Amino acid sequence: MGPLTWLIALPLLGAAAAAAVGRDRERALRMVGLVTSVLVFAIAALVWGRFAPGAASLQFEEHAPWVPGVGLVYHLGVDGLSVSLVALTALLFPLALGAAAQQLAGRAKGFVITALLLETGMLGTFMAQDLVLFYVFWEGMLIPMYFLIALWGGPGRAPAAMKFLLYTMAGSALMLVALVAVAFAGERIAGRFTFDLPALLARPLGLGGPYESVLFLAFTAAFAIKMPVWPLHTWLPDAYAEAPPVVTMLLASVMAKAGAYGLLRFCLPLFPEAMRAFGPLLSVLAVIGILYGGAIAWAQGDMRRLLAYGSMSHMGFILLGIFALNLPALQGSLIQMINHGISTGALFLIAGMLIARTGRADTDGYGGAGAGAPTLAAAAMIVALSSLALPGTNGFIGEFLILLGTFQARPAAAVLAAFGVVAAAAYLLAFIGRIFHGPVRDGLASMGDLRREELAILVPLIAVIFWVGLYPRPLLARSEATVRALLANAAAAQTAARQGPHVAAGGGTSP
Amino acid sequence: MAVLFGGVACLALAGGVGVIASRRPVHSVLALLLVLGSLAVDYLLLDAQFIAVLQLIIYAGAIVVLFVFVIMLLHARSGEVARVPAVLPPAAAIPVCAVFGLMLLVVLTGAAIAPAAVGPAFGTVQEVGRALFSRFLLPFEAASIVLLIGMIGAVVLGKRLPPSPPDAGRPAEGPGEGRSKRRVELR
Amino acid sequence: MLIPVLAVLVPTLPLAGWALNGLWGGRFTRRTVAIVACGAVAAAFAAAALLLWQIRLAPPPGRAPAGGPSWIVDLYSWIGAGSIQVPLRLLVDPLSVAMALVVGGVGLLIHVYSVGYMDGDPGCARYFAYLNLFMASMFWLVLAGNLAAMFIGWEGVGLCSYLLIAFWFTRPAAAAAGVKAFLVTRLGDVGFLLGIFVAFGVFGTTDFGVMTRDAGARLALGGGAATALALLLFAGAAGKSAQLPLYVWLPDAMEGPTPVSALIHAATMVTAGVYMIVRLHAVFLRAPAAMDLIAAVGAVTAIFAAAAALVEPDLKRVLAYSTISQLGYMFLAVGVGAFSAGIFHLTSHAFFKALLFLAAGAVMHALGGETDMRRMGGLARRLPRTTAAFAIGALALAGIPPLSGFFSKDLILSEAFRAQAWLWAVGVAAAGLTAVYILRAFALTFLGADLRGAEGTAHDPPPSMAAPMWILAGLTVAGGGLGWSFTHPGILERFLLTGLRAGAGPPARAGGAGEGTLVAASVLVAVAGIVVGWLVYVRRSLRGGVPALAGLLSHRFYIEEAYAVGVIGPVRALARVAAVADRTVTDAAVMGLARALGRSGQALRGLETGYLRHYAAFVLVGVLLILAYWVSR
Amino acid sequence: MTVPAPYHLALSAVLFTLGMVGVLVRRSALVVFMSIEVMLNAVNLAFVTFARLRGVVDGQLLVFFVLVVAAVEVVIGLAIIVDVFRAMETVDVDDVDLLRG
Repeated sequence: MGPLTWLIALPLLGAAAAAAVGRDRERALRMVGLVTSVLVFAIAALVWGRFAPGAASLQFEEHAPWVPGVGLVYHLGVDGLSVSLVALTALLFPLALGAAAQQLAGRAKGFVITALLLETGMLGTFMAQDLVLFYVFWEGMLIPMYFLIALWGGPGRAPAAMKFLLYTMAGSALMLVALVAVAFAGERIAGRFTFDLPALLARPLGLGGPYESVLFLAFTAAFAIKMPVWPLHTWLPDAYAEAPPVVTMLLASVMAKAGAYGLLRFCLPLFPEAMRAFGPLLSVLAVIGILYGGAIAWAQGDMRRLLAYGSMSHMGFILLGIFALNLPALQGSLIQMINHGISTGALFLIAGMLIARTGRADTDGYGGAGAGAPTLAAAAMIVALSSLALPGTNGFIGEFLILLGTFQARPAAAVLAAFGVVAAAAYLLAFIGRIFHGPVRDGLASMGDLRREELAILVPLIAVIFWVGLYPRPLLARSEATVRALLANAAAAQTAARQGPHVAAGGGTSP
Repeated sequence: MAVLFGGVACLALAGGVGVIASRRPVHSVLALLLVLGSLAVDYLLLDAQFIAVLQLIIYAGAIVVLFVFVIMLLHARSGEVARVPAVLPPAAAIPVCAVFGLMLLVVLTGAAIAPAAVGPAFGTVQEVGRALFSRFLLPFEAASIVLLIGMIGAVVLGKRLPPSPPDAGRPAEGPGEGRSKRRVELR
Repeated sequence: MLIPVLAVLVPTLPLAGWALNGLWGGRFTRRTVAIVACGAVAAAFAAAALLLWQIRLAPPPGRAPAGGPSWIVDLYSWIGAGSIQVPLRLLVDPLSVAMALVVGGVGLLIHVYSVGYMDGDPGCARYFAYLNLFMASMFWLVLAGNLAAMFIGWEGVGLCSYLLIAFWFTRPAAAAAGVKAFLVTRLGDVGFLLGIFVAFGVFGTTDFGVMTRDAGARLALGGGAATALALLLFAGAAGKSAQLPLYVWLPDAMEGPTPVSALIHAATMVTAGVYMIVRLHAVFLRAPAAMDLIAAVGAVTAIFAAAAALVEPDLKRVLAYSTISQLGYMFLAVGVGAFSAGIFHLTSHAFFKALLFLAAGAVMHALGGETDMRRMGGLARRLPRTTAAFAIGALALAGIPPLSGFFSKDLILSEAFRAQAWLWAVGVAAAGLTAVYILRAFALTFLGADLRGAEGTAHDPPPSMAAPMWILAGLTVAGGGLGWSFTHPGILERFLLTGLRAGAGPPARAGGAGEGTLVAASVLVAVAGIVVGWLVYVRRSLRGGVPALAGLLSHRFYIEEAYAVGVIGPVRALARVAAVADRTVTDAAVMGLARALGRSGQALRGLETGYLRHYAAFVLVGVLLILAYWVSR
Repeated sequence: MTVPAPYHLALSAVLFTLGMVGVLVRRSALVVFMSIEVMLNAVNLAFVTFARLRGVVDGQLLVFFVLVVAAVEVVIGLAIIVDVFRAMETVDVDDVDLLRG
């Protein structure tokens, strides 16, 4: 029972405890939720702290036979890619539960239980090293999220939740098929039918050619829907707008990262050849996502839709960085995943606080709120600046590295994407301007400023924004070794592929 | 011998036609009895004495009798009103079945091989019994359980009071609507 | 050892001021807020002065490659990803110290001035916090040791400019102007960012020392990389210093409080572009084509802005256009390679333009915020001292000797003359226009009938505002000494030279007969401008100016409208169309698929007729197919 | 084994086809049922014929089990038919369409 299994088990125990508590005792339920998620964060922080930055291999590994017959193994592990994402997830949940006062008012019990199940799913997704275990947690995330949207959402929640569920499941169905195909390919090479990723990667699969492309596309479809990537994003505005802001925060900050993480964890090591071949196509989609998302965000009335398209635009940067396939870009993508999680999470929290105060989600109904709530305005400004990548905040580190790496790989894409930074400034300042600036609308002057508990939620996020912005070394150091190994393997596998699959002696080292 | 088979074949075919063509169910049952009998004789031709006897006892004896009982119970009139056009109207069904029959014929006869030499005790009750209780012991036990279930099922179905006629649930249909319900008074 | 500490102190002191005022400003009394703010900047200025003293004394640690004495102070390794290592680095050398002094000095004066100017405003804690944050960013920009670190300051000042322009955010015009300023400068910053990437590509690092030293080796003269790098960096500079394509935000930036305009939009931020080009002069010299473009843009901007200022009714906007025009001169100077002349003009411009803005502020303060010159006049009698200050600034701007404006502008013109004649011609013409518009402003505001005699409350500003103005006036007068250029290179030039020359650019002074005529020509033009201005605006005798030209000018060649129609309109429409398209096209594709699946489900339902015989028939068909397969095999 | 096997098999095929026609055409459940019995017997005949051809008694045993199953089937089938009759007073297969899709 290593720390990672505790990370998965604890939320489940919390959910069980919450189930035991009576429906009406909201304070107790909320306490259970908070205590559990804070404990989980403690463990995650411990894991993050004691993670040895230099090592590229998996750490805190845990093995246990699951279904030996079919080659399934309960294999958890954390490496450079996932340790920070686990910490991010664990950080955001207590904040989400803390900020979910409005949702907890009526059906606290259901909310706490579903949220904790969601946390298990998310943490599991980042820690699973077995393909099927990953798939189980990947789907495990969907169901609680569906209920969170469908039961606690806004007016149009039912169709939005259904659309979100079916769209994502369609993608992951493709992935399931591809998972099995990979296992068979692994068996052909290694002789043992297994879903365990490190075992599969011990020797290059030598897929090559159209077969690898098909598998790659199946995986990428699932991840692209999740991120989301431009043409597959239509579920995003509805789901983000209809879900309660706290849930949207989790959806945007963590689940979107599962898609990007999947690309790095599965597509890069398993299909290096296809990764390189489809690079240009996906870079084009990423750039479209950046500019298109930014433009639409600017034209949105509803603040949640504005932030939703904005989030899509940021995910475009991460995708661009991934497919630049060089060290700075990948490092940039990884750190941008954390940054985007923090800044978009905070933005949605603030949107939630605004909607809680005035009940209006449409930005036209606002104006001059800065007078009534200066602290809220200041917090919103700082988070918006982090989101539009102002140097000195965390957003800049990610975007700088991504654009730098992409410039080395694809200068044209980098130049176009760089204008995405202007688009980000446009829609974020529009967001701040419409709500906090301009003549003070009626009723907004009396809008209460940030209460203490709300401040307690935003302050940690703002602290992280400046900490990562000014001193990103610890985050970058943790992921560098793994990224370097991944790129080395991808390059080695590619050279091996070029000389014919069987020539490569012994294949690359395990990541 | 060939003549005997010819006769058996004709009787069987006549019976078959009789089952499907006769207007009153009672005639069908009799035709069925005829088919069973002729087949029993045919089994003898094929050295399957035990099966022939079995056929007579179980099929002819039990099953046909059951049919007679049910027909008696139901007094079902054979007049059927052709209300709903069948997927395969009789005119179309026969040629299709004919084609099917030809194909079946070709397949079966194609598979025929030279008859193997067989000892005198082949098909006798002793040999079949020995085989039944040696190699086929498990299926035999299974068969007994199936029979048991069959009996329980019949008892349960028989005793249960049928639900009230489902007309109540059906939407009110105007007079002359296609499917009028024919009432058969149970005398 | 003192130098690294001082270097770090200069930007961090105002940062501390920002933190103090920002977090606890609400609880401080007005006096404490002012003391904290001005104290922080004063301390920073003192530190900069100490740095200057240290540089002159302490021998540099081994001949620094860039020629003059320079010290590199590394705080810590900021971004590191494989081969890309970006430390937070400060560079202390004559150029950066000079700039720090100018920024610190003018900044301090304007902080003191702001105390008086903003005393009625409830949000003055927030104001001083932002102002301190701006000073911190500007110091950081000036002292940065590599392009990436400079970018922090670069966008930091952009942010503060946005915050301060939109300080009175309840006024929609101010909020919109702030956003406009931030977005336009951000557009330029994209060029700067791309320039950084090219620099990484070429040099592997963006450290100024390395770039200056290896420029010769790494960049082919006039080669693609050099030109691209130069132009991209110039794009960033053009955005920040409001040069021709990206100047539209500066006139609107006057919505902010006047001290802000004085500090940010006259003396410091807008000059960041010039400083950056001078700092990377070695790189720019490797791209002569880019240099020519810069010079051309500078010249055209100078004359265009001067023309626009001629018809501008609002006093502050006149000064804004004047700033754009003078910045054009600075870019002209660096464009022709006269880097030290650029810096000299930057310095002198900082003094007299800040003075002009502060005087305008005093006028506004006296007239309750009125800036439209058409409703002003005859203030000379009631605001004697402000009038005098404005006059000094105006004369310096016009380029009348012995004020500093004359020397710096003349230096640029003579350098321009040696480069290309037409540049000199445009420069002189712009100088003439400058004299005319500044005199027009002076006349409309201070001379003529006292239109607002009724109120009579106008009075000279309190000492806390007057003192900084007089200090600036003194600096404007004495500033000339810095660049006394007739016979030997000026003090500033010699001081900077050690940091700059290092084998780049032509020798300092050609001297000789040609010099005299140039100087005479520029003085003549300035005086002529004043006379023309006097006749047109004071004596109303010379009804000059072709109405059509005036119409065209008043609309600034319809550039503003061209932008609105050509750029912003289509982008906004595209965004709206994309929003609708996103909902209809891509969404419809997905929902359509879902509906199609639904409909096909319905169709299949028809098969379940409920009739036994239909099912039997289906079974028959199935068996038929199997048999057919069996037979055909 | 004087009569050549194909004849028996031919008889079995024709009988099977007749039974199928009965199932497809007739409306009365009872007749359908009997037709099924005819088909079963045709199959039995084929089994016995092949048993004889191969000289292996297992074929006949299969017939034995077919008989058992047929018996149970008839019992249950008729019980259902009786039940349906009592419920809907009809034996007509077309009326029994509650399970329509």
